[in-house]
Amino acid sequence: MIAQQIAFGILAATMVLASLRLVTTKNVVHAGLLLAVVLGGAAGIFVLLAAEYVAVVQILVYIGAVVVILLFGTMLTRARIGEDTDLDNDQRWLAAIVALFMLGVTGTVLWQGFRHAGGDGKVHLNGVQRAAQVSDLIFGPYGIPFEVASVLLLAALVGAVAIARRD
Amino acid sequence: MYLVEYLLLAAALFSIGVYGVLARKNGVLVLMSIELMLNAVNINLIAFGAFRGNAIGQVFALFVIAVAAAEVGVGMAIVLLIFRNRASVNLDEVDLMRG
Amino acid sequence: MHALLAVASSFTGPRLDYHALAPEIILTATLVLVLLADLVLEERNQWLISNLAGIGVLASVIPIITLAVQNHAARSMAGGAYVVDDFSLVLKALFLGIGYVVLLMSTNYVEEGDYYQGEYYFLLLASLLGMVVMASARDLITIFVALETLSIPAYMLAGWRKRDLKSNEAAIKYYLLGVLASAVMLYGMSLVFGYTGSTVLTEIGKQVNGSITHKPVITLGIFFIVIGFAFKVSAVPFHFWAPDTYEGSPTPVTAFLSVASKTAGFVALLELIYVGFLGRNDVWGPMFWVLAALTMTVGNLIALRQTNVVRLLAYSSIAQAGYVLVPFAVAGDNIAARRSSFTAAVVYLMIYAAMNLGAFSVVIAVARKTRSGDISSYGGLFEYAPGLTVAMTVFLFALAGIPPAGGWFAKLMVFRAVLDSGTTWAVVLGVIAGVNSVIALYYYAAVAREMWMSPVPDGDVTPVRVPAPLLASLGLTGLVVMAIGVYPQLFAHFGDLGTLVR
Amino acid sequence: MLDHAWLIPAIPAVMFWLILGFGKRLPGKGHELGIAGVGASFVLSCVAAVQWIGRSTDVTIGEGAHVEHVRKAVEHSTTWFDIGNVHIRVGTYIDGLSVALLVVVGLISLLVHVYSTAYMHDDRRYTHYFAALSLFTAGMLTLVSASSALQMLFGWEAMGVCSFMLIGHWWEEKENSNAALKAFLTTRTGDVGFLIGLSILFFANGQTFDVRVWNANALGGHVSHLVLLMGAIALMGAVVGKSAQFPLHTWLPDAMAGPTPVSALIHAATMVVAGVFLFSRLYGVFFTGFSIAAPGHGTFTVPAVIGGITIIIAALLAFVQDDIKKVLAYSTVSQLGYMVMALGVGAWTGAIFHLFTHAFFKACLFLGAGSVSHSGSHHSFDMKRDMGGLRKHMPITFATFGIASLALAGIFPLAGFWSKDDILVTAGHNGYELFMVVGLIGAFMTAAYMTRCVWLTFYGEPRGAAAEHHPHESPAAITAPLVILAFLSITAGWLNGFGFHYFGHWTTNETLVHALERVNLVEPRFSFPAAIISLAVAGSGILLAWLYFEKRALGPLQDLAARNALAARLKLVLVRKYYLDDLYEKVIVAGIAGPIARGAYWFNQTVIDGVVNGAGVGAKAAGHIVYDIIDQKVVDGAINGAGFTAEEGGTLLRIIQTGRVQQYAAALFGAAALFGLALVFFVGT
Repeated sequence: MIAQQIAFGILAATMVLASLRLVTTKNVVHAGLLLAVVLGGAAGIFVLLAAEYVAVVQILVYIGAVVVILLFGTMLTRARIGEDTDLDNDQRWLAAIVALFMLGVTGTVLWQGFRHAGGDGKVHLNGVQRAAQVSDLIFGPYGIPFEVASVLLLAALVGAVAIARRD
Repeated sequence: MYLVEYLLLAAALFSIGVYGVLARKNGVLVLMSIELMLNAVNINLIAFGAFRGNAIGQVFALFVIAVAAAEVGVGMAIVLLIFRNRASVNLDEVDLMRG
Repeated sequence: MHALLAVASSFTGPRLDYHALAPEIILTATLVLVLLADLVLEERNQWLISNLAGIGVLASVIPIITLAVQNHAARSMAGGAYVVDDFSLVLKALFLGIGYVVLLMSTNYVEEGDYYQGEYYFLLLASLLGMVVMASARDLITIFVALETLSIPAYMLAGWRKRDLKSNEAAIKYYLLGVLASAVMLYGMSLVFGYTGSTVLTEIGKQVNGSITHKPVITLGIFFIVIGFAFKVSAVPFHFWAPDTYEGSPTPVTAFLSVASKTAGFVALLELIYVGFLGRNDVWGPMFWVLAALTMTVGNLIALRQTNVVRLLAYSSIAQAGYVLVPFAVAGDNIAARRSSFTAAVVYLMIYAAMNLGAFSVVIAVARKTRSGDISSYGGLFEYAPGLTVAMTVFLFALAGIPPAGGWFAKLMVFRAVLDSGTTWAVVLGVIAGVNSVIALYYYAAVAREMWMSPVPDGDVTPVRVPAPLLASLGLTGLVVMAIGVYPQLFAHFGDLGTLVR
Repeated sequence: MLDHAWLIPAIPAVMFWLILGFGKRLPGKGHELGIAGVGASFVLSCVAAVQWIGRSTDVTIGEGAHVEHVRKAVEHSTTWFDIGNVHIRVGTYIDGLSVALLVVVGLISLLVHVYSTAYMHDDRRYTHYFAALSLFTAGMLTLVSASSALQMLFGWEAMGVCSFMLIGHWWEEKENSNAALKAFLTTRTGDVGFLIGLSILFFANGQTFDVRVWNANALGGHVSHLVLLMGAIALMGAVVGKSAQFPLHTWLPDAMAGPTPVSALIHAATMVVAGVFLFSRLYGVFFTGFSIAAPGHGTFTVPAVIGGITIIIAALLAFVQDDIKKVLAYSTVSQLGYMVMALGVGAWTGAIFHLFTHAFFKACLFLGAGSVSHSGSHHSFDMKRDMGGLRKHMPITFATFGIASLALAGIFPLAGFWSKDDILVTAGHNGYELFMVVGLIGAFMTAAYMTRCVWLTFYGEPRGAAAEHHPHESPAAITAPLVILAFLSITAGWLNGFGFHYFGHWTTNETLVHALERVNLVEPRFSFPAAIISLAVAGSGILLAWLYFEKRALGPLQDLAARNALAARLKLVLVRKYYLDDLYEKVIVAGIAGPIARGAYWFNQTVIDGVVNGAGVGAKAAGHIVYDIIDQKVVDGAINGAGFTAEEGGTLLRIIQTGRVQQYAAALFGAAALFGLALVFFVGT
């Protein structure tokens, strides 16, 4: 358990630092790579929580596809590779206030609500479901949203091509 | 491992994402910040799922991942569209309509 | 290997009720067909696509009718996550009806503009599918997927005039705020799921109404979820996107967003409130009260200052959403109010759909000649388009709630809900609604005056040629508005859907 | 016919659609259909009236000296729609009141239709005009025959919309369209009261709109007095708006912008009396709500006060008008004041009877004014500039106008005498002496201003258009209605005069008898002393005005306004209509609606953005100071205040720009966090 605690600590610290850097860096390409780090960290968290299937999907879809899309987008929009001074708008401080306020509200509520959740507030992994159960659920009770999601992905694909196509 | 640790991590990521969405002018960076927020939701879902001992959290997270991929694709297309017409991806210049 | 096989053999596929799912299946088949037809058909045969889409939408209504006449008990699938009952049938029919009218409005608009036709209809149908699914969704995941399915195609449709900077702007504003609202909503859903351990609304309802009472987590969860839909229905202060997006989008898409998408948001709210969170009216009661009061007032007051008719209708539809929020605010007060609020919301949505779609049909028809959205360009419309003028007057008066055009009945139902509740707060809200409906009259009447009593701005009185599909959409909506207004019995029963109200 | 009364409003309603659809293809361009429809309605109304009179008085109410035999109202209704378990019904409720109104509306509308064929000849929107007239008539007929208050609202609103179209018929002149909008919006302001009153009474009476039930419950004491008072006050708002009572009377004179026959129809005989009708139809509610049955000397009720004020102020305004139609318009307002006051003092029959007689002579006066402008003054309505001496050229118009004026002034034995006398006597009898005096003052003023009007139009030397263009008598389509109406102005009063009291017997109903029974009020009989007093008052009004104008007598008063500053000031107040319009337009509309709208707009543009930006700028400035201190670059920052360089000044200006999506997003998250905090804090504790 201690090992897991340490792993969580390292992962969490990495993710928070990387994401903080992500929203402040002056280099768009760095931001993309930092995003990959955060998402990879999240995959690690999933493994810690014994959701290894989701972790794999996270790496495949997020890091493999989303980050790549974003990096392609960065290049297509001819962002400067390297330092760029013009990435933030003029409401940085407002943004910081709102974000901190949000964190304050959610953090307090979560702390109060789950500090002692389930008696000791700990996550016990022995009862955790494996990939098979996940697939049973997806193709069972959640079959309808699954099929609908396929239409959604098709629509996003077709629409995005039509929107982004040069004509 | 305490459940609340995961939740606070997620809350922190969500708030950082909020900051990024509000403070970044470059459209691509805004999209990245949105991904941070959605990822925070996923951590919540997986942690709660593990805590509750059922797989619904994981299923929910998979749906979120799929939808997020679609969203980011569409968002990228719209940002590209704007770039093509304006030669810029600065969101604070997009203010033709107001009032 | 054996272990894997063992797992596989233990899997039992979901039992699907194909009759109940037939509307969704037909709609899906249609949208695939539309996509294929777009690939196959030559340029000059592209007009077939809109007809194909229209036929598909109408065909999806058939199973709804057969399901309705069977008078079957509610068909529940996937452990209560997907339910086909009277409520969902009526709402599905409403969505498909709206979809069909929007198709009619789009036909010439898309054909004559420089647009991708096949993709346009494909996305419209995909969005419609999301709405139809939403009407049956009784589960957080299904609601989430349905919401995204109806939203994501709409983001792109808003930007469908690709070379128009305003349309681009409409798309990015709608997209960004939409995604942010759904992120907040998802966060709320994760909290609710975490607290109850379930995503099915009935299950959540049991837990929420039972042991947990005053827990901040569930409060925050409910609130964040509602924000996602408050955005969808453009409730103040989550409305900022709406005027800009409505103005910039292609007009049929604007009609679609302001009616269908908004209705879908309200449908989801009805499901969530009535099935999931009924016991927590201490959370959503005051919230909807504030949202309703703000939405009506801000929407109406800003509408007074508008000079563009689409923007005026945008603010007007914000204000209309405020009236629909009124029953939500009073729904928790007692059982009578709970029932009449439900009826009021459903009936209001149906009537609102007809009158707003009608108003947008006129806007599209007039813009074919004037190429302008300024209210001043409606001057002397009566001179050269008396039919359109009469129709627009009917729709405007319906929106203002003047009998015998349909809107009065919707407002009557809302006031009935308020009076059924009878609490001081409810009555105050009713008074706010009353004052607002007077304010609203001023800007509706201003447009009417422009049409009836101003000179034609450029003196050009050549008649407006209204193509047949647009004429059909005008006729349909006008007929419905007048029919409801004169004989509300036609629609009154659609609101009495006890299935969600316990 | 009493059982099929729904046909009466239905025929003109159908004609509306037929005229819209086929009117333009007909040889007469649509007036055939309109006349046929309204004519049929009128004939059916007369049949209904005959049947009603022939109906046996089989309901006996009261006991002892107060026993009354009344006819049972004929009610037919069917379910209109259900909401939940509540059945809303629609149908007809025909009693003496409805029958009287049906006949009046049918007749006046028919005459106006005939008159319009000549008056509106060659109008560019001739067909639409007749369509609107038909719909308008249908609306009024629906109102008077309705069995449910909700149904009444339909007729009420249909008339509002039609009056909007008809008043603005010649919208090419901005003034006319403004008048139309003003009429529509002003009456709508009162209509809010109607809606609120409907809602209150709907729930107070166990979720029904049935007017019979409302009256019965109100009189039977089944509804609490407070609720009835609230309902009555709300409905009074509707009456005040529609029947142009003080202080919402300002729209009616402006509404003279419509074609003259429309003025006759809308603003003399039908639409404006809709408020009075509502009052008398729901008399039980008002009677109990306003405690009209409170006999005692010096008492007053809200409607009586409103009506009384309206009588006086409108009559005063009629003195300073140069436009003949405006004189008539203010006269209408004043006479409506009589009706409302009468209802307020318990003179139900008097009010209805005055409504009945007033319809004839006021329609005659309006149509006469139209005839003068059509053939005598070359489309001018200005009495001082373009009329005078017309009696020689237009004998029929003059004679009928004169008769109607005398009737309006209340001269024996014409119609107005009987109805006005009835009101005044009842007011005095019921203990409302103050209002009897007000009524007498009003009668004096009425006689005087009508004399002024007749004198300026028909006597003296021809002026302006009356002298330059050759005045002649109008065609038969115009004079025939005038003669008919003049005849009725002479005779209609006898229905309830000379001790006949036919009208009273025909119109009386259960509601009324119950109301009077409960408090021992009796509809008084004709009284000679009172008649002589009111006749003397009216006669002196005519005499004084005549002396003033014809004989140039009363020297000290001649041109007083020109010589005396105080008189001039008072006259200005009247000319400016007590500054009420200024109050509404400049203060209320411009002063409240404008700033509110601007305020909301400003709020949206400035405060929300300003908060966003202000927070941003403020925080940024603060951040700079901190940053500078930490980085020990104090010098730069301190000298430039909060660290504003020129560049940041530019930023400041640019910040004011709006329409930026991320500010919207900030509002979204800010509201989410704030609302969330508030909810967690308030709900969670």
